[in-house]
Amino acid sequence: MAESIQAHPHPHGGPHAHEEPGFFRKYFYSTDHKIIAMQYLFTGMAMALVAGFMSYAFRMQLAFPGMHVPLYGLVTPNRYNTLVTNHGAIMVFWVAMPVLLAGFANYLIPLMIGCDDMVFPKLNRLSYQIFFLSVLVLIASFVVPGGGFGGAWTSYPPLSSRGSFSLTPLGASMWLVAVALEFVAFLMGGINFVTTAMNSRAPGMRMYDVPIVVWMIVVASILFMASVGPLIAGAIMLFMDQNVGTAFFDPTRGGDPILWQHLFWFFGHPEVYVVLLPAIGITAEIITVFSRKKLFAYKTVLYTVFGTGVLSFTVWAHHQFIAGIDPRMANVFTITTLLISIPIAEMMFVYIATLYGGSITLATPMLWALAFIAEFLIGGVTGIFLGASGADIYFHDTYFVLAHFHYTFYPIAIIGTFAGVTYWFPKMFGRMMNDTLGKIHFWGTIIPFNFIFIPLFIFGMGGGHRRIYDFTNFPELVPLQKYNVIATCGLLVMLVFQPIFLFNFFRSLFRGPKAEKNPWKANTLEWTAESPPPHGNWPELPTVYRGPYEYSVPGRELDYWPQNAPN
Amino acid sequence: MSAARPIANTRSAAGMPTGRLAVWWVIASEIVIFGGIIASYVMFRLSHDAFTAAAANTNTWIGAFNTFVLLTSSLFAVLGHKAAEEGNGPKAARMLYLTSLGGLTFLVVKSFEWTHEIREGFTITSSTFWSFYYTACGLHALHVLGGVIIMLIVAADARKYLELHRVELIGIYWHFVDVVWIFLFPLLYIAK
Amino acid sequence: MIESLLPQASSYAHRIDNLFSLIFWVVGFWFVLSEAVFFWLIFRFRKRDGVRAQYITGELKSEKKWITYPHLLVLVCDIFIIYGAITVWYQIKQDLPPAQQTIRVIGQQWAWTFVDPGPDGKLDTPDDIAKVNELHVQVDRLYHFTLESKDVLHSFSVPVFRLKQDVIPGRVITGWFTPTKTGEYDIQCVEICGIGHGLMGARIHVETQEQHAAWVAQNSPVSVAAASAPPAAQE
Amino acid sequence: MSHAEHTPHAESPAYEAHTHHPNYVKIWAILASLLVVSVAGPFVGIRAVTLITAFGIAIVKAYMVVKNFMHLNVAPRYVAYLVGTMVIFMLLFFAAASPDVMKARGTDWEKPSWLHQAPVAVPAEHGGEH
Repeated sequence: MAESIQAHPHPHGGPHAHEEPGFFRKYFYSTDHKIIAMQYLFTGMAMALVAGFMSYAFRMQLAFPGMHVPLYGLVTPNRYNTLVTNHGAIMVFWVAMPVLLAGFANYLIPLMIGCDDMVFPKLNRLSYQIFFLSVLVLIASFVVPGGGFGGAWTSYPPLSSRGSFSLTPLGASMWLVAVALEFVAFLMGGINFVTTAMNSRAPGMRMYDVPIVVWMIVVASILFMASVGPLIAGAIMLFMDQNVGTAFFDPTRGGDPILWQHLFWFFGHPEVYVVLLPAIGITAEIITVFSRKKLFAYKTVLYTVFGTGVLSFTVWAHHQFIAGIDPRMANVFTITTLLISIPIAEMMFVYIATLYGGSITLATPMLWALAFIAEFLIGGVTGIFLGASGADIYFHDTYFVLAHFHYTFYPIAIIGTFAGVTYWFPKMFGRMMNDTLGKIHFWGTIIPFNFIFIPLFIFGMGGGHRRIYDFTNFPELVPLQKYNVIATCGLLVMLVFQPIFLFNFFRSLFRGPKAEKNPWKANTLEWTAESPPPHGNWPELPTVYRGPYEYSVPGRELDYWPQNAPN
Repeated sequence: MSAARPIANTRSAAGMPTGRLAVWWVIASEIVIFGGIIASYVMFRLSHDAFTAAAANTNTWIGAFNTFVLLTSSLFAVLGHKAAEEGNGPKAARMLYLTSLGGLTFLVVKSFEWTHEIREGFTITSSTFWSFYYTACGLHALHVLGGVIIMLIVAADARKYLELHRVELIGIYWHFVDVVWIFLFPLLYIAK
Repeated sequence: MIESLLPQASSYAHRIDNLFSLIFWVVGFWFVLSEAVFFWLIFRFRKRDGVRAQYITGELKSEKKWITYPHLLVLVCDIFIIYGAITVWYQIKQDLPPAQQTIRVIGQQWAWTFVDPGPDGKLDTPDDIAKVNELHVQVDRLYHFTLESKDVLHSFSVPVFRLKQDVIPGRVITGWFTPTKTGEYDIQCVEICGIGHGLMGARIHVETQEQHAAWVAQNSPVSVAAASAPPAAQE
Repeated sequence: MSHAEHTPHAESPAYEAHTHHPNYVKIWAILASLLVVSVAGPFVGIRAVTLITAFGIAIVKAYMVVKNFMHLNVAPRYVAYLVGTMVIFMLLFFAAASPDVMKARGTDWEKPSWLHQAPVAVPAEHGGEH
């Protein structure tokens, strides 16, 4: 796949090249938004397997210290650090971002707002190519001399800025380059998403006729563009520190390591919402379709999104409460952090209220969407403990934090993705997935998931702290080791169920029953195109007459009312 | 691969041509990149006396000359935009060539300035001030360089009356690079 | 709740635990309520033949109140939590009661050095006692600690004290604690600091006055002629 | 966010011309003379004057360039809000990060190397005002 970046045309294009581009051109060098979406989706899913395998290796070590992990080997301290660092970084930057933001945004925006492609198809292709390059750099960083970077995904200097501290000089620099390339790719992508969504809506589609998921992706892209700048500046500075010998973050020569933390978290916190919003948007689409209900208070949802977006820029230092920042600042950030619970809580209330009076079918996508709400609520409420500065003194950098953000990121990156993939699979590939296998996979994922992280909450409350490769070195934590064992067993069970999804996915891809245009009887525009939509999406671009959530309108025979139906 | 321009690209529901809208988004995300580095610099500058001492060694006259060069090139860029709107492709191209000449002059002057400073012993590792100086100016110079390259491509098209709207787009970007320098100039050269 | 997992051994441990309990009950109430409503709705409005979904826009005031009131209540709860959080934070981090004794804590890759001022009660004198990975303190005595790092970030954490503070190279950070319970407890480094991060544990010995005096007398280095250089951290 | 600004859209083909062009050469002349003033500022020798001429004029110049050359005055209003928001975010970042980075002595910390000596290899010239 590496050659796909090269610009040479496919050698076997042959005489048919005009109507049907060759395999290479069609799948690796296409400017079609759907193909690019697939590239992002598949790359992201492949990276999820990599990061999932990493979590398997270090969870085994944590439950059974010193064991020879099957398929991996001994988890030494530096390997452990590399594993946790890259597990975190991959899951955030190379799974959640490409799948939820780039993958679904690329696929859905043009289809949902009724146009033929992104406004800048070539920029879109370049965005994926740079992203792919960043994947290659990241993978290469694992095998360079010294090994992969092991200074946590936050990459705090001076540990990350000096090879003599981290002992991975090359790995650290390459990791940083990979992250920076990834940011450049998503800046290009973000500009494309926002511009497309703002400018290219179908005729007749007013602002409040845009599906929530598109709004969410647009706001997420804006958050990303507005927050990533300081971190790009910081990454340049850190790279210079590593390789040129400057001292931006080196306290012994006049720099300041806390500055990096601010630069990082100014991006790092909005980043949570960058990946949360698309997932929450996907949920909105699914629960309205499968409960046959209009979304409760569409405009309120938008206001909560804007509120969340703006507030998310004012809360970042809650990651640094005990990091040596001015203690008085912590009070300000406690207030803003707890205030952000209000729009998010309201968004959850809206979704719960949407179910009222519905006619709920528990198909696989709906199960995932409902699980997203149920599980994300746990992540949301446990965040209050950490945003409250007084309690964070104790909880900072414990497994409580870890369990908390896994209860947010897991619903986002994994549950949200499964919800989206199972829901749009018929549109993406023109075939239906198997519902029974989907449900087995669902229960086999959700139940073990809770068995992984609820014990870790308790482990964190008992003082278990993060990024330790062997807790038996700490006498107080030895009695709590049982929670680690439970968590690891949960993980193993969950991993066992994942091949079911892969089997279902690939079998349905080739053998699944053919999908009609609109198998879920949904309103939004993508369901009026062929399944899968051809290049250009529609023979004639649609015109829009109404909002996206007009389900069960009284007086109509059908309980749905497509956006493009004149009456 | 010369895909035809998608229909999506020709719509403008937000009241602005797509290209211009996108350039404004580029600028928005650039503001925070330069904003991050400038904010960091200002924090250090205000709290370290050593910065003041180090800043005394930058050459105000070279900085002022470069500011003048960029301001003038901006004038050409906007005149090129005016010509493009009047449909005069060759004139727009000429203006863009003059603009990129300004950009190149800026870079040449900058490289002589840096050579001089490095000869005097002020390298990027001399102190945090010089680290910021070279990093911020270097990042800006890369933007100038990128702008010049894109501008030459746009100008070559404009000469053949192709893609005339791009003259304005590259112009907006160029003015932004100019504005960044307008702030870097007093920060690095004047406030001593 | 935390106290069932880990003893409270400092004068402010119970404050953090109480704050935790406060948040737990407030937030737990909301959580249980929303999940209960959520699952009840899924059950109540499951698809049934011949029953069509209702058309509710949620834009009417009578409908919107179902989310507006809860959300105002959330705001009220937030205010309680903010008040509690800031009070506890102020008492522990912002307010610095006068010290009865000052110790120095130095983090480096990958060990802690604890400097006790020794019999004269002053740091940087020849009778200072420097110990690696072993901190001896006296119960019911208000300690100030100054945190220094020789290389990278560390974080000084004593879970039974509910105490945590990052150690930043280039800065000397001061904090305080008063041990209230004798015994031997863990000290952790909770900020990743390189390969040996997982080994960077230490032990804190909270001793009675007599025990502590005996320890000081036994370990004071003046007799061992280590007076030449005050230990560590003089960079 | 900016989305919220636009009115129900027209399907207008893009690239409409601006209605008027100001006299760009005149604006350029003003900018150049402002530049002269900002360079001359330090020669007065008063720090306040230097700062005002340097940064006050930088803001004025930037405003003129953005308004006239980049045509922010004819762009839809939300563009100005967008650009302004980004600047405000940076000010916010500065406000929250500066207490930690800029102060040698905070509420509970001090930076010994700042208090005892000039930090870096540059010859220490304390109190050198400019």
